[in-house]
Amino acid sequence: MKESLLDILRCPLDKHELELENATYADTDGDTDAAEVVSGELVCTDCGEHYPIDDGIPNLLPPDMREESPA
Amino acid sequence: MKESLLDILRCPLDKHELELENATYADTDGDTDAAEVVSGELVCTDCGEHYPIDDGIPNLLPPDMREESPA
Amino acid sequence: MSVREEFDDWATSGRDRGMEERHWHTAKHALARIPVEPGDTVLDLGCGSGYAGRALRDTKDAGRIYGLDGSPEMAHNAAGYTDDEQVSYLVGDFGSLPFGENTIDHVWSMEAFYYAADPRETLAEIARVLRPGGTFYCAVNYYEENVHSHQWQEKISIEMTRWDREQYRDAFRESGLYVAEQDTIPDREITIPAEAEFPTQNWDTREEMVERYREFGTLLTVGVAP
Amino acid sequence: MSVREEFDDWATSGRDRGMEERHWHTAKHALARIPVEPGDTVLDLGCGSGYAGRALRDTKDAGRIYGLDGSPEMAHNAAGYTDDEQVSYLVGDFGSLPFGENTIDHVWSMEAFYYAADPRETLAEIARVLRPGGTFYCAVNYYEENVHSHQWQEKISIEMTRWDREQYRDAFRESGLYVAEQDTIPDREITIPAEAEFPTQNWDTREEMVERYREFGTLLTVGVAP
Ligand SMILES: Nc1ncnc2c1ncn2[C@@H]1O[C@H](CSCC[C@H](N)C(=O)O)[C@@H](O)[C@H]1O
Ligand SMILES: Nc1ncnc2c1ncn2[C@@H]1O[C@H](CSCC[C@H](N)C(=O)O)[C@@H](O)[C@H]1O
Repeated sequence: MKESLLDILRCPLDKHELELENATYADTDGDTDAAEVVSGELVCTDCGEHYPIDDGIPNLLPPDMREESPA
Repeated sequence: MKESLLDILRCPLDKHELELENATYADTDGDTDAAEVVSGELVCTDCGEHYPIDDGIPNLLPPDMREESPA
Repeated sequence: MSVREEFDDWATSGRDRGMEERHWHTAKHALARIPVEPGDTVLDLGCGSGYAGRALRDTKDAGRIYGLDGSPEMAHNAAGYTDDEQVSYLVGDFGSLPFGENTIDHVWSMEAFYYAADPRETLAEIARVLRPGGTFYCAVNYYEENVHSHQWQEKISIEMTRWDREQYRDAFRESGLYVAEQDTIPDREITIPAEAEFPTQNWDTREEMVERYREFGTLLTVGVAP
Repeated sequence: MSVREEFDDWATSGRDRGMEERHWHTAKHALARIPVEPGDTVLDLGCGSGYAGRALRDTKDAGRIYGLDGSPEMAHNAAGYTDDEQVSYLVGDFGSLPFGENTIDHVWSMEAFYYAADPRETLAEIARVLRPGGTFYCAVNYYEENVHSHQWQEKISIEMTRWDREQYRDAFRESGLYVAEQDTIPDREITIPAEAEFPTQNWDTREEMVERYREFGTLLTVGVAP
């Protein structure tokens, strides 16, 4: 995912903003605007819930609908 | 035209309400709700402009666009 | 010539019924899309023979229908085609609609909008009379992308507005209407003669006629009052 | 079974591409109607292979496209079909959209809305994320009037909502959306075998198949945020 997606993404539970943690990026020749996040976590700035980013795709299912994917 | 049309009709010039004058009605067996106005005039309650009803059809053209129809 | 003079002539020579027949091919598809609920009030701008409002009464149980036309002869013809007490016709001009604010649920107009002397003024008038959430279904065959319509202006003395698709959307928004949809509706019904019959009186080539009807058809722009 | 389990399976067995091919017949006509302006942000709910958003990028120069799907495998497949940096896919549920208020210009959904566990909650979520004047194009083949779709529920473990046309309009309005349009879009492209080939595996009679595709087609309801 693009880091700019954070502008409009919200926690599905309480609609508060999310912060990116433990991000790893795809190689983008130093162009950080275009930075493609490959993995990491989105953390709700209010409730603290964590949402994983797998293979560049954020999983924003409410936690009770999320099942861990096999490694 | 039906008299109930007066509920939503307005003077095209200043959008004020209109009043019906000199009305003649089609024969409707005394049912005044269904009263069909055949001729008469609609008069603006604000500017006093007159709009003719011919053959049951009100002519609400702005006066400068209206031409008298031949008798 | 005035709208009245031009179109009174059309009405007395029976062109109202001819237009009804041809316009119906695409108009019916646009009319079917309008979310008219039973009892809704519909205003038909430039109603001609008045077929559109009568169809909405029949198919969607619309409440009151008002057909407005600048030509008294058109309005009189239209009135003569129905006994329905819920349908009324009146003479008026697109530039100053004789209705109060928020009095109309849906405005329909087929092949008439571009005759407005000032189309932006007409849009503002439509936005004024529509209730919040009310729709304006504006259908035109005369528009910029339809190159085969360009020469129509030569045949009529009233100045016609030839917007392209984007100009319609922009003008709707400038008047305060939301744009909910824009589409071209093909005319799949008009008979297109076989190749060998071209050129015809109106068409040089079959390709042009196919493009005019099957591709360009009728441009529909749908606005919604906020 | 959960949405995830059901549709992950569909995705890994390639059904995402099969749906794309079949749904495209009607979806393209609905997509063409959306008044997307260059730069607009579009959210595709239940994006499957993600074809709809990619088409809006290509044809209308949409800005950002977000494809949301409850199945991680669907979202991963969709991401694999494009290199376009303006197109993103994410995993989420129709019941709680992970977007802020007024962040989306248009919401699109094809053959997915009725899987929502609570469709009214989903409509409220859509109304929340749309900017004023933004549209929701909701296209479904599974609906009450389409009697040929009724048995689809037996083939899937997720409960499906089978509204009729009026229920769609009413529910949109209850959620605060204006209804701008409702229409059925025929599928004119699917091949319907000759009379002699019926019954087929799926159809008893040719008439039924014609009715299903050429008449009932896809039900489109268009909402506009106030
Ligand atoms: N400025 C104006 N105000 C009111 N009516 C107008 C007008 N300019 C043109 N018209 C009317 O618009 C109509 C256009 S012809 C289309 C008629 C009908 N809607 C149909 O589909 O067949 C004519 O009847 C004409 O009299
Ligand atoms: N509650 C829910 N939340 C998010 N996505 C859901 C969902 N229920 C179903 N879906 C998704 O909706 C899709 C329906 S299949 C339709 C896919 C695509 N729109 C097309 O036209 O082909 C599936 O990919 C499924 O995973």
